[in-house]
Amino acid sequence: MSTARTLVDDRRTLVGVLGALVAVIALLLFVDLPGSDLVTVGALERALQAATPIALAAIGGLYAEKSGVFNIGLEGFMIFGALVGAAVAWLLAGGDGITQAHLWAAFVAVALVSGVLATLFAVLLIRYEANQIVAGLAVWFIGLGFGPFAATVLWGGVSSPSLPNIDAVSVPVLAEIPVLGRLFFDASPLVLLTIVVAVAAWVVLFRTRYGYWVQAAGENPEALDTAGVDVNRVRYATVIFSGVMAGLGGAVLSIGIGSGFTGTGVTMVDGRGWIAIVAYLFGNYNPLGTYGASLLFGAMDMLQIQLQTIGISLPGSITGLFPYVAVLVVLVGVGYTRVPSAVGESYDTEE
Amino acid sequence: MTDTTAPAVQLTDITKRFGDVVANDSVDLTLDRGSIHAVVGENGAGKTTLMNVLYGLYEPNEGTIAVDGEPRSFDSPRDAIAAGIGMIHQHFQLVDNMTVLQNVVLGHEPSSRGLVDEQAARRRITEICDTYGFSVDEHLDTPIEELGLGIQQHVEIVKSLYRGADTLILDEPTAVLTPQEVEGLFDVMEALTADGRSLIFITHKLDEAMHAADDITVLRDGSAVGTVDAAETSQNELARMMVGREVLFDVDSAEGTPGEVALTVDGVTVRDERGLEQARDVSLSVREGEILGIAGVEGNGQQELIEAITGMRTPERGTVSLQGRDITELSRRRRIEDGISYVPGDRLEEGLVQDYTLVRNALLSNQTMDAFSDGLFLDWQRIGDHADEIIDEYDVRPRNPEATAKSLSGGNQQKFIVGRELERDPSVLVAAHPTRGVDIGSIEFIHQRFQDMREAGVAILLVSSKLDEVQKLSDRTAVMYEGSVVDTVDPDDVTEEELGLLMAGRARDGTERAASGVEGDA
Amino acid sequence: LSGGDSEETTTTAADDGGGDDSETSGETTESGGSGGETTNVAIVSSPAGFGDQAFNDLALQGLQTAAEEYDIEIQQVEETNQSNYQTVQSRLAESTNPDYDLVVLVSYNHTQALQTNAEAYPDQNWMLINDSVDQPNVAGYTWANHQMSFQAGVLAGTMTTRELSYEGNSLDPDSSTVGFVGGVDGSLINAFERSYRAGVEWVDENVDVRVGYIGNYTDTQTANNIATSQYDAGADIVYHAAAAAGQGVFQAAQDANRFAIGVDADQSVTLPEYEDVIMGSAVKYINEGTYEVAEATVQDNWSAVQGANILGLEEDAVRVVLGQAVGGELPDVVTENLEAAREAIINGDVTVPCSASGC
Amino acid sequence: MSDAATGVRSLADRIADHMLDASVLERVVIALVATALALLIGAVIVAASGYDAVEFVSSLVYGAVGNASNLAFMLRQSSMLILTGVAVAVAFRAGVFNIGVQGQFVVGGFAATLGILFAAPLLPNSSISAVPLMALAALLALAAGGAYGALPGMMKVYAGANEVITTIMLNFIASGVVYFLLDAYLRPEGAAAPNTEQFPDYVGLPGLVFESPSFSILGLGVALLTVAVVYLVMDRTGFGYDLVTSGYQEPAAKYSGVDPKRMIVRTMTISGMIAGLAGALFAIMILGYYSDPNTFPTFGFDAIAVSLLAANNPLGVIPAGLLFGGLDAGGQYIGFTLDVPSELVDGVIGLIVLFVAAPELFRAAGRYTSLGGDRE
Ligand SMILES: Nc1ncnc2c1ncn2[C@@H]1O[C@H](COP(=O)(O)OP(=O)(O)OP(=O)(O)O)[C@@H](O)[C@H]1O
Ligand SMILES: Nc1ncnc2c1ncn2[C@@H]1O[C@H](COP(=O)(O)OP(=O)(O)OP(=O)(O)O)[C@@H](O)[C@H]1O
Ligand SMILES: [Mg+2]
Ligand SMILES: [Mg+2]
Repeated sequence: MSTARTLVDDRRTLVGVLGALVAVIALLLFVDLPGSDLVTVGALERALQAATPIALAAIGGLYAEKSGVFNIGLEGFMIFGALVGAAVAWLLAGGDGITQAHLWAAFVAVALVSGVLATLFAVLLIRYEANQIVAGLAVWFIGLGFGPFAATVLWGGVSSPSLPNIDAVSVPVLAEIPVLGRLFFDASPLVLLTIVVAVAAWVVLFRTRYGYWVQAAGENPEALDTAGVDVNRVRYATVIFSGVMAGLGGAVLSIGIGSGFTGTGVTMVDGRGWIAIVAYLFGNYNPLGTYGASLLFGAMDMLQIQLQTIGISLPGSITGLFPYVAVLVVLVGVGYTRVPSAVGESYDTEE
Repeated sequence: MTDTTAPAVQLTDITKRFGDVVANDSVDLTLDRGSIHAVVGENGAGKTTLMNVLYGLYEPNEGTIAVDGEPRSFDSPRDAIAAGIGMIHQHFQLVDNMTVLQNVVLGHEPSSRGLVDEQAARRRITEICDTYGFSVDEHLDTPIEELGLGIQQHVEIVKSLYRGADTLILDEPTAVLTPQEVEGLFDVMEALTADGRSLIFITHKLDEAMHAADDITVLRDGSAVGTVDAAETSQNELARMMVGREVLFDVDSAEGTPGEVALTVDGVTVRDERGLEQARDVSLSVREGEILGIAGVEGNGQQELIEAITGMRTPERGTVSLQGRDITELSRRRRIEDGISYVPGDRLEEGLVQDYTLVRNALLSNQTMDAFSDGLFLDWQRIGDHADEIIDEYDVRPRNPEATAKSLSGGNQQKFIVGRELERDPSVLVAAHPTRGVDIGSIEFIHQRFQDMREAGVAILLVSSKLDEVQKLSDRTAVMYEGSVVDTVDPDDVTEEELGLLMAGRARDGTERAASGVEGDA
Repeated sequence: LSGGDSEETTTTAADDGGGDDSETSGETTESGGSGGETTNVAIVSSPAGFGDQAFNDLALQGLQTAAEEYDIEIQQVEETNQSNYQTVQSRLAESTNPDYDLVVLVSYNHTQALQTNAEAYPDQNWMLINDSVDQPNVAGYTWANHQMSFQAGVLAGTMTTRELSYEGNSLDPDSSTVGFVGGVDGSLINAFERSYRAGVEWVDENVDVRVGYIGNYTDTQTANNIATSQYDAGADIVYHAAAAAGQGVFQAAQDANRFAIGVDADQSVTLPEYEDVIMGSAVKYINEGTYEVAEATVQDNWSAVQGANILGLEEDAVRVVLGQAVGGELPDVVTENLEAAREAIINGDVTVPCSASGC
Repeated sequence: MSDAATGVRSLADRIADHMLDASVLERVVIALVATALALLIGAVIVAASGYDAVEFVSSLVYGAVGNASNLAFMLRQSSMLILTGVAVAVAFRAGVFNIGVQGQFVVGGFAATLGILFAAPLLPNSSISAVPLMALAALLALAAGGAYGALPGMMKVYAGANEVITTIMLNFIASGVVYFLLDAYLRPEGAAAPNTEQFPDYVGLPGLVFESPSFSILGLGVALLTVAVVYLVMDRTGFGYDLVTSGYQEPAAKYSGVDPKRMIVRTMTISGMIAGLAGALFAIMILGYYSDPNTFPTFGFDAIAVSLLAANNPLGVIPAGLLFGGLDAGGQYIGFTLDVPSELVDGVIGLIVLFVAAPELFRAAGRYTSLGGDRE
């Protein structure tokens, strides 16, 4: 049985996310657009893809914040992940003929490298009590600097050459199911894996002892400490997890569904790490709600593309702002998120 | 196996230092199996520190701990818990937004196939509750934040028992309870010892220690002054041991000579941030030179009421008037300027900025006073002088205006706040729990100041959950229960027991009041 | 994938610009010491930066070609903040070690700053790509983006109603829809879009053109999504004007088994992994422009290049080249239409909307 | 008049006191060590990547202060960073995380531009108009920046929307909308670039000390004056006390008569106003026209680093702004003199911020090497 609290939270989250989805659909009906052209299976498929990197980073960030550490550096970790994924795949293959095995190996490498970087970050935050907002911003700056720098060293330019990505997996019979088949059974395995991760993250957070510890570490670390659980160990785990997840999210962008690393401007990650933070806030720290919110942002992206495709003539520079405006509308409309009370405070057992 | 004749806990020569502060100075303490051992002492005497050492939170600099005759050293509470020690902290160690069940099992979750086995947990908790008569199992799926402090405390005890504690440490468990709830707690404590468990009971209240405990150890300035048999000691002896001198228990409560009505509250209803009606249709008035006490268990609307009076909160209905002038719509700042001083119940969060020096804190709530600015700019010189004055007059220690507020002990913090608020020459003083967690010496001092103010014609509204304080200071006592004033009495005409009944929502003769469905005590 | 090592083949321009660059300057530093009259050229990027596989790289490539023939030392300056162009330009103009003989400025983002600096530093020669400043020391080079995009439209408009099949990719003759993916929705790329539309309509008024803008020139993922959305909506062929992000369009074409048209360079050559979907590319020979100006600088022949040079179909400076793989499969009508359109534009029978530099 | 004199003297005393304060001293040491360490790591990376590390560092320094024009460029960047840094500091001090300085800066500059472009034709076309035009531009920038800052403040107060997120979103939105308006309505006929017309010649700050078309010592003066005003307000006025108290401990501020909601909105407004003023300075002193904000330097983000390096102390923003301005200028110089990619400097700045965020790290190192004092 679910406990009352999570039920209440779940319901509020669900209501929020569903409400927003309904609002989008209602908007479409209201303005009497050719809905069938607008909401195509392809668009939904792309929305799922677009949601994937955001959801991965968001679930990681959610765990960190739930345990009391605001990892505002998600964007930076995503940049590192994107770069390392592209670089490892490229180096493993010796620059050419990158195979699926190389790509999967690169994902493993991303997890390892992000894990190492996140460990350093966690030591600064936890052991040396760094200001979380500042250190997180620093990770972003560092990513923006060293990401393109490393690309230049490797490839002679801030971007990688065009790289292949993970093949879609088609499940024989299931893929034939009308809409769902194409969405889930003839899709990138990363899309499916992310959904699995979201469900697993929910189960772990609300149904296992580790999940209880994570929640307690963020809400009342002393209570956890006096229960004999090492608060900082819990926090190390979540911060490292968040770094790894954000790194993987970045790798999804570069070699999962994208085609290499782009290092110009704000890099190819392009604010998705920030959106990820909003996604878990909007999901009210519930992994499933967070996935839903990520999907909503993916859908917003696709919506503006579909609008362009069917010729609704809004200037591109304005439709491109849809997701950001959506974030504001969401936050203002549902600004209820309850931040864990110990977020941002370091925890010392003695002294 | 454990030696059943050995004491449950034996602390020998425990010394714990924090930098230069010696919080515990070679303290000995013997807790006999199946007994209740009270530890008393002034603020900062080292009680909590000693218990934290026993619970594995602090490592002692010197000394040994033996549990059931076996020497132990605890690196963390986990070790202590494994040795059968449980602690109910002064501030509850509960996770507000997790449920009772999750809180009880935290750190000791029964798991099956990787998931927490809620059914098993439920069964165990119900078992414990049945054994000792707790009603905690009725709220297993309720988040802690939705429960009252009394129940929360029971959750804490159940939590310790769930972890298999044989020895329970209760750090000031009665501070937030009604007299009836205190009796209920004592019943639970008795049931626990009858079951062979041993208890350490920390308190400031000497009568409680004498009533509930078998042995009493007195700490002063980090050292154990002595251990006495509860049946053979007296309040005066204990007080002398604690303070190191005689303490007068009967401060003379000279009758004031009330003048004009200074503060009137008429039909005020206040909601809290969750939108719940906390104070309901409250009317009362305070005259110049009068102390009106408001008694009541915390959470019965007193806080919301005084916030409506002091301008921290806007009432939903009703009016607040100062000297006959309607001030309901005035901002907090205007009310300060118009002469309402406020000693808040939450001194750590509201009364002082912890990271500010005392000088900077002297300006808090005085920002717009002409005395401290030369028109445009603040005059830090004068503010500094004012801080010195407060420190002098109110005996704030250390006498260092550059010390940060957080470095002061609770009692000294409180004296500073009282000083700051009284020095403004208010016409009305609202004070919430002005002596909570404050040691006896400081209590005496603060009470005296209140009485001086009364003499000087200030109207004082005193909210306190300490009955003795209300009884002693106030000229009239209003009792609040579930948001309403259930009765206003002359403190000389009622006993503490009668007040306690009123506070629990009953008429003075013990019958249930019609007002609302009332949860009686056990 | 085609043979050869991918570093060499993916982005000719980028590789020359980056990987080999340290070598290049290393060499020239030595040759500078060897006594000859070394010509120093600096090139400042546009906000897109080098490695864009578009005009920054092409411009650089032209200089590098020149450096192979003449004693030229190239200093590459990547600066992506427009507000810094003022200073970068003046710092380069003031530089005495080396004293630059020519400063090449990529893109119109430099125009405003150059208006001040061209006057402030009359002795410094400047080349401005994609705009011009009316000063004797400025050589403005603008390529007729609109004309080449019109040509791209002709290619797309001609093929969308025809049959074609190449290595599993095909056109749907029943659908007469084509697509366009732009970078930033603004005057510059709007010129590509409108001219492309005009080209499509010039062939066949009934063809539907789907349009989408990415919002930047870097997000390949969004480019891919837009193109896929257009293929879903029936587009056979998608033309992009999105610099580096355009790769996403080719990727989408491969996934949809449709075709695409590249831009700036012959992308079936520069991105051979996509040669099976690249039907053709709208090419502008920026490299020839920078080569020309570099050569004129070496030969002290500034007057030949000074002023506003608008290079279009007439000058053979822009055109549509057919893809190296797919091109051979295209029917002759394509070449015929392209040529007819070219002539009509040159002799004024057809007016291409917008201008070389924007709309 | 003597009032003012004593005011100044006691202000000077207080500043001196602050500087001698151990925690300030420690702060300075940490900032210096963090910078040195970050540069060292940068140099090691440079060397590891096969470039010349010594040249890297010496070019960095030369690019910042090596000659008059380099110095002018550094001071120009520093002026912007000091202004935006103070904008950030005001908000952070009050406990409000205004990450939206970049957007407020963009909007402020845009408002200033509109003022100049629309009012210029109404005024005589000569230098008499310069001062009124620039004053108008500054006022509009203050108003627009303030309003754009107040917006997330109100979102926070009335809807509980986390300001870290809303301000980041508003940054994206500011750039997008300003770009759109600029490209659609302000681009001169026939021009390709999304730039407005050039401002009239007489609009601009005189170079005075430096002969740079994009830097005037007056710009630095504006920045320093702003710092002084902010410092005075924070340290010497009741309002400043309220603001700082809100940042330290909101319940205490509320207890003392501060309306927390109004304080948040006010703080955001002031922060936004300063950011807006920075935008006006950017448009007038640096650009002389206005352009696509997506191509602007990220002063608003770097300002966060500046403010943090200064421990959100308005006075500390001055040295921190100078440092980052120097890194910026040095970085650009490296970009066009060495082959070392200039992104490296951005990474080094990130490292500085990271180290500054963790003073404990240096305290621990200090204890370990027994160099530092043993605090706590
Ligand atoms: N973590 C700590 N760091 C430094 N000093 C401390 C710490 N905890 C307690 N002290 C000091 O140790 C002394 C004993 O404090 P302790 O909390 O044990 O007193 P107490 O008897 O529990 O007081 P109270 O009645 O107020 O709860 C005090 O002087 C206090 O200032
Ligand atoms: N880290 C610390 N450094 C210095 N002093 C401390 C520290 N932690 C606690 N103290 C001091 O220890 C004393 C008692 O601390 P504790 O946390 O037990 O509060 P308390 O028991 O509620 O005190 P009081 O009853 O006086 O309010 C307080 O005076 C507090 O200032
Ligand atoms: Mg205590
Ligand atoms: Mg930079």
